[in-house]
Amino acid sequence: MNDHDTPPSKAAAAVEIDSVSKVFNLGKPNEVHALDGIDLTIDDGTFVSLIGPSGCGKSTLLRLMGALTHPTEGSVVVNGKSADQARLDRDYGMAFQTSGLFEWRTVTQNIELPLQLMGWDKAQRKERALEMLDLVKLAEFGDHYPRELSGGMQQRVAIARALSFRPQLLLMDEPFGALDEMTREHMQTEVLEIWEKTRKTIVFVTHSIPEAVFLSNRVVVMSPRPGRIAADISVPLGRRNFDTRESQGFFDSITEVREALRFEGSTR
Amino acid sequence: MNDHDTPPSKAAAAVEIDSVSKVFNLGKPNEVHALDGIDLTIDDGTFVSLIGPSGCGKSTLLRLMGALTHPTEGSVVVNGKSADQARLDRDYGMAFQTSGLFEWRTVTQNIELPLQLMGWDKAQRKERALEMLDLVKLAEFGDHYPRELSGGMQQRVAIARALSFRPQLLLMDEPFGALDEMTREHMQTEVLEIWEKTRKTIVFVTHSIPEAVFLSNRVVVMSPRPGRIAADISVPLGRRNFDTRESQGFFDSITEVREALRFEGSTR
Amino acid sequence: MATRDETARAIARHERKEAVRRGVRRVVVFLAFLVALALLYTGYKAFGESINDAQTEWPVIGRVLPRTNDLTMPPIMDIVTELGQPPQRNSSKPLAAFIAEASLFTFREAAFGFFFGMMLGLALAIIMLRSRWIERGLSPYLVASQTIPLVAIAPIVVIWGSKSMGWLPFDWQPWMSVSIIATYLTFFPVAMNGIKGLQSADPAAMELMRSYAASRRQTLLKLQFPASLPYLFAAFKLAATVSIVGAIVGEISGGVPGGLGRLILDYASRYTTGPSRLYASVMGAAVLGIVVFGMVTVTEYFVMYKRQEGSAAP
Amino acid sequence: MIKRALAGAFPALVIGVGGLVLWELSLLVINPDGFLLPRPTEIFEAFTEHFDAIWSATINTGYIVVTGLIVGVILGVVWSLLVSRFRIADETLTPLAIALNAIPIIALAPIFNAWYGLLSPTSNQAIVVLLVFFPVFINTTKGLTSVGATKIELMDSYAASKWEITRMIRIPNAMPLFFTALKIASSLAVIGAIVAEYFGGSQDTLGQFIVQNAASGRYTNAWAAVVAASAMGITLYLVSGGFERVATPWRPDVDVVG
Amino acid sequence: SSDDTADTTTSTEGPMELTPVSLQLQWFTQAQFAGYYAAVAEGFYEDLGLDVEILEGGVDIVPATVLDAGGADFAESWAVRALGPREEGADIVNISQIFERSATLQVSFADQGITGPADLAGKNVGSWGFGNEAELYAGLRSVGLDPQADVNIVQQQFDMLAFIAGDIDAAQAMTYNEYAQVLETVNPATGELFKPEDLSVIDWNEVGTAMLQDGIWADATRLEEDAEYRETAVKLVQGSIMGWAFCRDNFDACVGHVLAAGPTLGEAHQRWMLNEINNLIWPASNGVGNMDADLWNQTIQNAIDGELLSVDPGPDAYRTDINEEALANLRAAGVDVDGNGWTPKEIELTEGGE
Ligand SMILES: Nc1ncnc2c1ncn2[C@@H]1O[C@H](COP(=O)(O)OP(=O)(O)OP(=O)(O)O)[C@@H](O)[C@H]1O
Ligand SMILES: Nc1ncnc2c1ncn2[C@@H]1O[C@H](COP(=O)(O)OP(=O)(O)OP(=O)(O)O)[C@@H](O)[C@H]1O
Ligand SMILES: [Mg+2]
Ligand SMILES: [Mg+2]
Repeated sequence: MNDHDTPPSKAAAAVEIDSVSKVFNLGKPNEVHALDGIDLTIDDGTFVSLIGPSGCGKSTLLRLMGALTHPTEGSVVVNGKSADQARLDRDYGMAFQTSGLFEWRTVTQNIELPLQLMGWDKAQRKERALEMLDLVKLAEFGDHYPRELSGGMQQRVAIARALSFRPQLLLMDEPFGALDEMTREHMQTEVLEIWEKTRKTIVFVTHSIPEAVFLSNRVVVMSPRPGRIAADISVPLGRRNFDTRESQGFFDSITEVREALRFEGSTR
Repeated sequence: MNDHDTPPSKAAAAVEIDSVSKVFNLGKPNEVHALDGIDLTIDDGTFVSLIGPSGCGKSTLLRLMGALTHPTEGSVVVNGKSADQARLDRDYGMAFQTSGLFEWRTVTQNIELPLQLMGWDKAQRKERALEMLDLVKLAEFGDHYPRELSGGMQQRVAIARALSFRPQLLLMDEPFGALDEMTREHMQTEVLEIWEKTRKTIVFVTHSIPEAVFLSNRVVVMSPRPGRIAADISVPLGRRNFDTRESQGFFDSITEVREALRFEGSTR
Repeated sequence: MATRDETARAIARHERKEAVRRGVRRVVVFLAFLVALALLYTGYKAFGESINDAQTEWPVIGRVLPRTNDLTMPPIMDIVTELGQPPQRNSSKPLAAFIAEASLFTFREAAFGFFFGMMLGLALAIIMLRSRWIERGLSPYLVASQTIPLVAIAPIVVIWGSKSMGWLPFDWQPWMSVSIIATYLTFFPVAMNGIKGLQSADPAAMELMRSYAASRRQTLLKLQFPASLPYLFAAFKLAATVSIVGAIVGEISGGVPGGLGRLILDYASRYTTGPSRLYASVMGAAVLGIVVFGMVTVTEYFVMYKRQEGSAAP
Repeated sequence: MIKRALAGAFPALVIGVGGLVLWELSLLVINPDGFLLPRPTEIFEAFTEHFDAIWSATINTGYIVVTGLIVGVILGVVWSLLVSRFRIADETLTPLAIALNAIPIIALAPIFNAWYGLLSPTSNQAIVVLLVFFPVFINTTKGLTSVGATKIELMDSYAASKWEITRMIRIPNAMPLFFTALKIASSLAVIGAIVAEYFGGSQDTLGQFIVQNAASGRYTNAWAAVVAASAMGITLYLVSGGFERVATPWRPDVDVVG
Repeated sequence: SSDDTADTTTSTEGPMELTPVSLQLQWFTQAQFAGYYAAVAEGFYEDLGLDVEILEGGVDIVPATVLDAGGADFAESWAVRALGPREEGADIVNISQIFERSATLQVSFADQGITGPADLAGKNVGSWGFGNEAELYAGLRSVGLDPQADVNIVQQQFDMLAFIAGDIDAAQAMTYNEYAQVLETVNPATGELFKPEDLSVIDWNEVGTAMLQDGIWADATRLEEDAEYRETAVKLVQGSIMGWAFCRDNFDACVGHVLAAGPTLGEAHQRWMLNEINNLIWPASNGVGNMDADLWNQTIQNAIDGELLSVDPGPDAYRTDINEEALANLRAAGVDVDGNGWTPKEIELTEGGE
């Protein structure tokens, strides 16, 4: 096993989720038990994927970590403090399925958005934006508007934006869901490269088994409503490269995740 | 090799494409060579997938078969007559990525749409619609509006609609592109079931290698602009079942298609 | 990359040329159509007398056909020549100049009305954005407010304007009251589209702002407001012409001299002695309406062209 | 269902009643002898006192409003059917519609009176028709033309005729936008009729009732008629919303207001 | 804003301090108000220490309302158009009844044979409303006709087209305005201007149902409590009467002042109008501006019958002391306030009244 699979030695917990349940519309006729008794600890610097059938609560779990919604029961601790505090401390960045770029801002201005909100001055913002553009290999496109970029390029900008203020924790909800398979594989490689460079903790929601397996140290498989953790599979593939996708280990992990999912999916 | 891979014995050609090229905006600065010198013969009763990077002309090729657009050069013959004639004879059904259901019609009314256009009377339409609803396992949902159905159910309605008038040829353009992976696999199984029951010719556009491999007798790999046929891979997997996706043959075919694609993709 | 940029630029140039060509074609066709309408008007006048009889004979169509003589439908040439002639014998200023001055006057009233209506509409939209409760509570009354006929409020506004605006650092002019009347019509579409537009911000983008712990103000300024611009411009187009209507009605019922409303009322009140003057001033109002509509459209183009939908570069 | 509708109307009721009380009280306190803006209770008294006159004026004005609304809506729909079908119609009728809309329609009132005569209702109806026509035209055209390309291709693949495409796709697709326009148009129609009445014709109309009373300083009476006019506008608005619910059953909760 | 202007005038005008006064008219600038424009232009007000600002009227402007709301210090208004608001609570009083006669006519084409109110039965009869209808209604009732049932009352527009086009059989017209407009219009049948012979008129002064028209109104309570305001009122009336006397004696110069104030209708029309207005004032049987109690009562009775008023406003609605004081001052200065020597002029109308 090589570097890819080893979390940094300090192994502090980036996220600690303790018997969390989430009920929407509590007490109303349209009550939904989205999550039920979730326990999950994510170590600092790991790349964790959440996978599960549609509606099983992946996004809800991610949003709980980001303090965009609050648990009905249980607690969410991020970097040793409450999720809300972490949000106010700007401890994490987010990226979604649709790139969510602001079409009225250029690429650079989009990347500068969080910095601007945090009150950075112009020169600092400029500098950081250039650095980020380099990271995602879009240096020439700083002055373009999002509509002039392809879907994959837009996603890279969104990732650059999420990373621009160096958050501790990156939350990504199906960021490549809208891309075609070829572009998607390409983006996966890029994200891994970025992850290897920055070693941020990444929580990544996806529907694609190969994607989850290719990217993460750990795949958390969820069962449908009420969402529970059905399996927690570690992926010992080592440093990824072109051949990983055709390796036996890759296919084995895929089969393992598929089995876990099929078992859960059968309740539908 | 079993039934799945054997086209019906008559082996008449459902589609014959002969040195077809397609240029959009001919002579203008925004001229696009979408397809170049395509030769392709599809036997009656086969399930053929088209795969290739985004923009390589898959949809264009499909639309040429459906006479929704016309070749700049070359000829398209469907069921032994011109594509246009085939369209007027209502020889084929179509299904697209977005289900394209009419939100103002109930499920039954949506399925009845082509029958209505062909002037069937009410009782006949009703009967056929019920039959189709059974086929796609949505018998209870006849009176619902599309918005009340999940994405997968909507796609099944769209397929039922495409099949309702028993066309000879089914053209499907990324019909499952908008579904999540789990639902998608489920739908793939359903389509195969339908195909096995009806034995129509199906031309299926997709971005997903496992999907193409799982579904078809034959995977046609296309290269990017100008679109050409880069490889024509037959898939000898036999009758599909749950285990197919975890079989070695499946992974081998995937690798074969991936190699063909990577070689082509490298020109990007 | 360079060649791709070049072809992209060539395509953009071509598209711009195409757009201009289409625009020119549209203008030419429309002008031709206007000429056709003028011919129709004149032709109708020629058959007029016989059609007038039909008014009584044909039950429905007869009622829709205008009666015609030179008093009810002055010849187009009369209207054109009248434009060049002074409407008053003791001055040499041609009617066209009168109409132009009055249009400017009305434009000023409408412009202020538009501005304040825009502000008020946006303010209301932002208040309604605060809570769904307020939105539900307020919007029926916004709708109801527009069913109150202007003629009922115009005199009140004019009187109050002159009475209760003494505290302002400048002298309250009657035309300012007219601007307020224009405001009354203008704020409505802005408020209604404004709230829709502000709510149209992508929920994912809203969450993004929240994840940055952005303040409400920051979210409003950086996300919701820019997201609402397409809706707002649609409202502004409506508001622009409606502000002219408000100004004209305000002038007429508030007795404010100097603008198109007064001109129309004057020429209407002595219609029999010169119908073409009324026609000319109504056309002035039409031209003014089209001009302000055009101004908003051009502004929209410059603000929005960067984010026109276009397919992503492949 | 009814409970939900009531819950939906609750904020409006609170704000409405609160506003009325505030209006009444503030006028009682600040401006006790003022009569420009009467108190709600005074308006209510005037309304009951002149109920017969206001009622018959409402009927007469209502006739103009409703007939004008119907004709304007038909005109708008036919116009947009033409524009969405024929390019030459698009190139001529669309700018004409925009130009017509940019004209302050009330400026045409004296001209229409000249055309149709003071005694004919046509001149007032024409004003209403022109006001109503534009939003209906714009929205319906948008609805008729903004049909997804897939839907059209699907119909092409069935070798459907142009008319079938219009009937089965374009028209249903335009319904929601059409009804939004209808709601806007219904309040415009009331305003249009009243302003048109202002320029002469029958005396037994809301417009004249308001003007005549306002002109002789009886603002309370004028406001009583304003209330009737608003009620008519709101009624038409709600009726349009009701039609919308019936005509577009596939849409979830269509908000009647807004 | 009157406070502001008061301050500024104090600081800039120096020793000769003028009292700012505003007078709200009931219609747009025209010779109907010639006396006031002349008084401003000739400096009559200024000589009395007043700085008079004349506020133009409008379609929906009710001078009495403006006065009551504090938008003007004085108002120029028809009796009924002021008494309506007064009944609603406006605190105002008539201080000078400048016009003694009514100018309202009912005009019809001679061939219709409408010569008296009785002939209106069954006809389309035009009316503007705004209080103008009371004379007509009273006239109809005087011959036993019910205005609601026996004639068809039509809301008249601001112009005479509906009359000329035949929509209206008998149209309301002011002697000084609309009647002239008809005579300024080309008769499509003859190609020449309409002639007085083509028309027949009903004059309410003759029928005996005329009502009081233009007079000057003031704030009632302020008159009682504010001695300065009362003094200003006397001066305003005094200056205005001087203006009207000037217009009677210097016809052309007065027309010039009106034209300078920017009316929208032309010179010939203003000449006609001033001549007709002079007819309404002069000769003044009782000294100009003094209220004729009989005419007042006739006005009130017509208004009540026509449901324009619900009760008799009583004797507090007008006061004569201010006008009498003004007249006394003027007589002492040798101004002719009776106009017994007035004779109407022959005014020729032109097409369009230019
Ligand atoms: N704001 C909300 N109010 C009510 N129910 C909600 C809300 N958000 C989510 N839910 C419900 O909670 C459940 C979990 O939703 P969630 O979006 O987390 O699923 P998911 O796993 O992300 O699904 P997908 O793969 O489709 O994105 C679903 O049944 C959903 O309907
Ligand atoms: N109507 C058209 N006008 C101009 N260019 C077109 C048109 N339709 C397609 N093209 C161009 O032709 C090429 C092939 O398009 P096509 O849609 O067939 O690709 P595709 O393989 O289906 O792509 P995707 O996987 O993204 O659906 C693209 O470059 C596209 O931009
Ligand atoms: Mg989700
Ligand atoms: Mg495609």
